[in-house]
Amino acid sequence: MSTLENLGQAIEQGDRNEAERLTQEAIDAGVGPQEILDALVAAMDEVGRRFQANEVFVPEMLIASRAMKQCMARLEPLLVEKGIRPAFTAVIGTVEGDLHDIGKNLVAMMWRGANFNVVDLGTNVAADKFVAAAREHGARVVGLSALLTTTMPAMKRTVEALKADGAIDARVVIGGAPVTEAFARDIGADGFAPDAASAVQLVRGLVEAA
Amino acid sequence: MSTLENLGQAIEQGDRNEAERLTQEAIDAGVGPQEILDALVAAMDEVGRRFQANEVFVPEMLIASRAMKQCMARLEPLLVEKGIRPAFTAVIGTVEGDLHDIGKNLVAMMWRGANFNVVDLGTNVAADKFVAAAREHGARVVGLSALLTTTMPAMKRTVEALKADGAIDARVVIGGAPVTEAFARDIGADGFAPDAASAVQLVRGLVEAA
Amino acid sequence: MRFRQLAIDSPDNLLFGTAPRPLTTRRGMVIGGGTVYPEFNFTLPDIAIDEGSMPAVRRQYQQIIDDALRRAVELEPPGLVVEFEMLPPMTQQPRWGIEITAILAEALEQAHARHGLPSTLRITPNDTREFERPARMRHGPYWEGMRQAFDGAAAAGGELLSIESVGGKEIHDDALMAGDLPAAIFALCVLGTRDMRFLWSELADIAQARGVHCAGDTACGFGNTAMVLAEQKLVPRLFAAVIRAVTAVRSLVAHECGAVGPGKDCGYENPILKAITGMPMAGEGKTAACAHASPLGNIAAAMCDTWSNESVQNVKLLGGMAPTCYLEQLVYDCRLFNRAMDHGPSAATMLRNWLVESDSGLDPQAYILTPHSVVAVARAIVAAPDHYRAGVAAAATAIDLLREGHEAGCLRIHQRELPWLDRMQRSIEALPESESAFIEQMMGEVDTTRFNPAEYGL
Amino acid sequence: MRFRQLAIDSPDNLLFGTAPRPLTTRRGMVIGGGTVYPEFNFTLPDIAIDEGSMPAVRRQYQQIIDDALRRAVELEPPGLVVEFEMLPPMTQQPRWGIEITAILAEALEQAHARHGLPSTLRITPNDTREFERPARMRHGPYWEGMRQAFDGAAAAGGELLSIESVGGKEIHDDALMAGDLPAAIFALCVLGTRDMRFLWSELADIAQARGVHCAGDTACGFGNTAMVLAEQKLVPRLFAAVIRAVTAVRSLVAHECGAVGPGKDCGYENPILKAITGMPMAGEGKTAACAHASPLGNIAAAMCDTWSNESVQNVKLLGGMAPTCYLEQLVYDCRLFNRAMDHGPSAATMLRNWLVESDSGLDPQAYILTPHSVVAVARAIVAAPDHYRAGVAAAATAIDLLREGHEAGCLRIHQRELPWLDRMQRSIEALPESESAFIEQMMGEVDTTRFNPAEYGL
Ligand SMILES: [Zn+2]
Ligand SMILES: [Zn+2]
Ligand SMILES: [Zn+2]
Repeated sequence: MSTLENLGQAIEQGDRNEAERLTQEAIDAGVGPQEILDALVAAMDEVGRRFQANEVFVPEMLIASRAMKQCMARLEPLLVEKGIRPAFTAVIGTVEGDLHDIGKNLVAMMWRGANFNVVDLGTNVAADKFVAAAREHGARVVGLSALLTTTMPAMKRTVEALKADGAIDARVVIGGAPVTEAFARDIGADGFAPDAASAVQLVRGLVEAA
Repeated sequence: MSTLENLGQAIEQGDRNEAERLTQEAIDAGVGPQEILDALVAAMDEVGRRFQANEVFVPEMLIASRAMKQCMARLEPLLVEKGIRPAFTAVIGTVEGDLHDIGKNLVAMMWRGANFNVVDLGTNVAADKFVAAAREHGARVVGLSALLTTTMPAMKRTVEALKADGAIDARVVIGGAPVTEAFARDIGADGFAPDAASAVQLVRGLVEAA
Repeated sequence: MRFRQLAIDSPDNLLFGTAPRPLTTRRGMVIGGGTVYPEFNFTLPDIAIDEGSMPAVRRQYQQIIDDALRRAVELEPPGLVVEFEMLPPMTQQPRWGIEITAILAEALEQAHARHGLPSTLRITPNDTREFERPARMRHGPYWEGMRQAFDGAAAAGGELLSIESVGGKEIHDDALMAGDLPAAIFALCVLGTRDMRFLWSELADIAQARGVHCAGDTACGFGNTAMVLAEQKLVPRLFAAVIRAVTAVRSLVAHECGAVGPGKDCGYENPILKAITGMPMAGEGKTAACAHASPLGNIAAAMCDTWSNESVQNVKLLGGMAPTCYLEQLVYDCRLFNRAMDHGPSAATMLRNWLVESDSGLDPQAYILTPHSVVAVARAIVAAPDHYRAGVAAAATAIDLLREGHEAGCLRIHQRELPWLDRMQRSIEALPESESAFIEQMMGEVDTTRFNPAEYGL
Repeated sequence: MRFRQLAIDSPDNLLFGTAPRPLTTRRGMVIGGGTVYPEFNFTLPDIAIDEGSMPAVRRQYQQIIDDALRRAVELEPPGLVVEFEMLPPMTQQPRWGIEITAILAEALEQAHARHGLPSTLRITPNDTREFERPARMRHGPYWEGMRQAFDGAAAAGGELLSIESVGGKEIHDDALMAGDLPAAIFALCVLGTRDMRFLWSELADIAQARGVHCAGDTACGFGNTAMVLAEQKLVPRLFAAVIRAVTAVRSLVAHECGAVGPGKDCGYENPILKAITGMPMAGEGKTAACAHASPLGNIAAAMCDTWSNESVQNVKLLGGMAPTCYLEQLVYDCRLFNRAMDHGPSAATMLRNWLVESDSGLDPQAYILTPHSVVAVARAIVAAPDHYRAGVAAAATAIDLLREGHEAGCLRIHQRELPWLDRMQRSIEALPESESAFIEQMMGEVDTTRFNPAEYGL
């Protein structure tokens, strides 16, 4: 097996020290940083697939994600050097009045695994904070989370504010227990993910289509 | 007790032969037909009150209603002679796609007891049939009934058709299990009765206000 | 009268999950064979059904069944009965009803193949004949649509045929409002039984041709209308209770024509049919509160073989889509019944008794469904020479039972209802002995503009 | 640790409707005194709550309670617990929460005066302190709003004070996602217990001043979050089961500070608290499917004293408004429990056992709630010297129980979860003996930017 194959396996198994070592080994062997990055993302995709197939739990995925993060710390200087940057920036947060962060954190983790630049605004985020962050970071994607039915109106307000701002060119995606596809359509969101795992494909599809 | 008081009691007890006899007695004694009619309506109002207070069941009310009908047969020629007519005409029916008639029949019975001229179109009545009947009879009130949630759209269509017709000046009232006040407002109906008993007061109020 | 004696002649032997003549389905569920199965029901939210909305309608049903089966696989019921109760446009345009049957059947097939979940599909087209008045009961486009819906849905994967047939309802509605017991008996046991014989003979032919089962009918439009009117305090509960007993005569005809159960969920007369036929029966009670309130929430479970939620729209609750929420409740209800049964019949009978005692003293309609009452009414029915006399006997027995229950202090009856016991009794004591004399009498009393006697073979 | 021995030390004596220290309410309900009462819950449909919508919000609650009480009067439960669980804006603007409390209290008062329906009102303001991060737990406007909401609602007719408090949740959420049992114990038994002691001492003062009762808390945000994550297959069920056992240590603190029950509905740890304290407890299971799915549908009823539907929005179902539909289901569930109890404790215990057997073999979270497991975990807790050691002991006992249950063939555990038994055991075996050493260790591991130790008295 090649170093990159081994690296992929180390990520999948969440063995962060081994993954870091193999990253360095690949760098030292002159493998291009983009190629190494691709291997990391592919490994995280595989973890995501297993997760979606109920073969692994979040804790295992979290460990893989931490291993990737450790590898990225090694890789980042080289990526910067070559001018390789994440494909795009995604802003994420739980809407105003809602404090639930687990679903939001899970999506953020999976987006990072797919190498999106993720700006996490936390919970109970007002519409204008979403707008400001989307402008500031030139976000291509904004993800809104809500777990309370009572905060669905806040979700609607936030989508409207984002769509009304001419300086923002972002797909707005929503998710959370009370959210349905029909609700997403009603409030003018661009996409809806029924669970965290599908949020990656959703965003990839939307950004490619854009 | 006066003849009219006795007549009222006979109606309330559903004793139709006694009621008919007392009607004739009142006529013979020279009591005015409007006065007799008022006594009958007052008695039916009292029956309606007892019904609403759960003191009597529909069968008892039905018997009272039949007794009134028998009295009206005696009274009608005199009313015609004096040019006394029912206050107004109400058209009633169950909307298209819906075959339930019990609630509708109950409302029709109570309206007749209040001496409205009731035109009953039956069940499964298309919007254009309501419109045609409302025009033909110069209805001041149209009552729509629906028991199926699936026929609520038909109710909406019917209200719209009635409201769109410039030749019709009728208050449209709706009722039936799936119907709510909010739905009535949404579809532009003029009133909503949660049960048959309150349909009389509803219509009296609407027509007076008009 | 095909059934001349009781299949279950002791109240002790009337028990949920247990029928002397159980039904084995294609995927090996044995209904009435010692297990109570959840019977899952659902319907559309408020959307119109027409050519334009059919894609959305299909999506709705697909979502409902996918979501519910995902949860069913997790909860692992011993088997699942799914009822597809059509909405009238789906029977009038049978291809719509058949299409949706196929969607559901396919989902059940996959859940069985992938996850080993046994299931069976009950299909319930509508009795659309009442869409014209007076109705043509035995020919015309409505009847043709019904035939096609049954035949096509049976071919598309429906295994159990059911219907809420309405022959006689055009007279029965007025009888209810008037509190007129003889007219109700005429509607149920003269008109209703004649129509049932026609209808269920036709369905038996379809079932045989398609290799599926006639399951059963329900007097929903009669007995449950009375129950709802009683809940709304429009008619006396005593009257509704007696009507319930009489409806059994009508619903029994399905089984006389070959239906093998399970009788349909909303047929609260089912325990009486079970005592007579020994066939398994569906039931619905508290877990059908989504569809209607009732005074029979627990007692309805006491003798059921499948346990249903009757109907719930596909709307979102906090916990998920309402159909899936109700499926979960059914599964847990059934687990309880089945765990009690694991401990043997006497344990299960204890649970049955608590379910009965829960409701039987509080409402005449519940009292008529105690095992003791059920067997008494059933016995009166099978002893009668014809359906008319069976109806009168059922009513008379019910009145006696209610009177005795009240006098023994086992049944509470509201003061203002009490006179109805005598009133109902007088009304049937005056009836003639022979059906032909009864028909002649009633034809002079009921509103004969509402139906065409020839359509009922009169 | 105030409780040093068990109030109920035999699994045989853990039974629904029966608590050694029952609670008598103002209108004479005796909770835990031989009757299971329905505990009715409801919430708004999807509408914003602000000054402009408050008239509509008031109307909603008025409609909900009027409609439900109309049906309750018909169904005649022996008594009714009504829970008003506020929505966050109603705690932040306490006058809104207090206003609605008054609406509900007035409706209950009228139903009692006119129809003799006994009832009591549980009020559950929100723990809004988490609206700022890191949270101020013991001062600031959020805490002030909570205090006012409790005090005002107690004055306005609330008789039972409850809350779903969240101290420690800022650490626990991450611990759940990471499957990190020591961090969860730190969140629950170091941070959570300290916050509970502060919070429930304050509530005890309010309760005393207002002449009402502290009822209890729930580790909803901890144990039920774990359960939901397990249902979504995000974390192992074994992990959620062990978390449940540990949550009891935290929720117990309410009772150490004077709460007398009934513990709050969604506290599935309640049976453990009941064994320890002897106080009555609320439960919710299958009839709370409107709020969430669970593997505990029946077993959750086995030891409850009130039976709740957790929460349902005021939306229309075919049978009526959803809250009223659910009330009906609760009433029938309770009738069954109470009829079994009419036949004496051994009959009731049979029903309890069937409820337990229904679920206990299928899911570790259910297995932890069998009477046997409950007493074992409760015993481990009261034997521990402090809350930290109690948390570790609860976890260790739970792991042992699950392992034994699996080995004895009484509990099914999914293959891919099995390694978690050893993994969890190793993680707690490595923990230090003293709480101070544990705190020092954990402060080096958890994300300390998320909370302010001083707010927890650390
Ligand atoms: Zn039905
Ligand atoms: Zn909770
Ligand atoms: Zn609650």
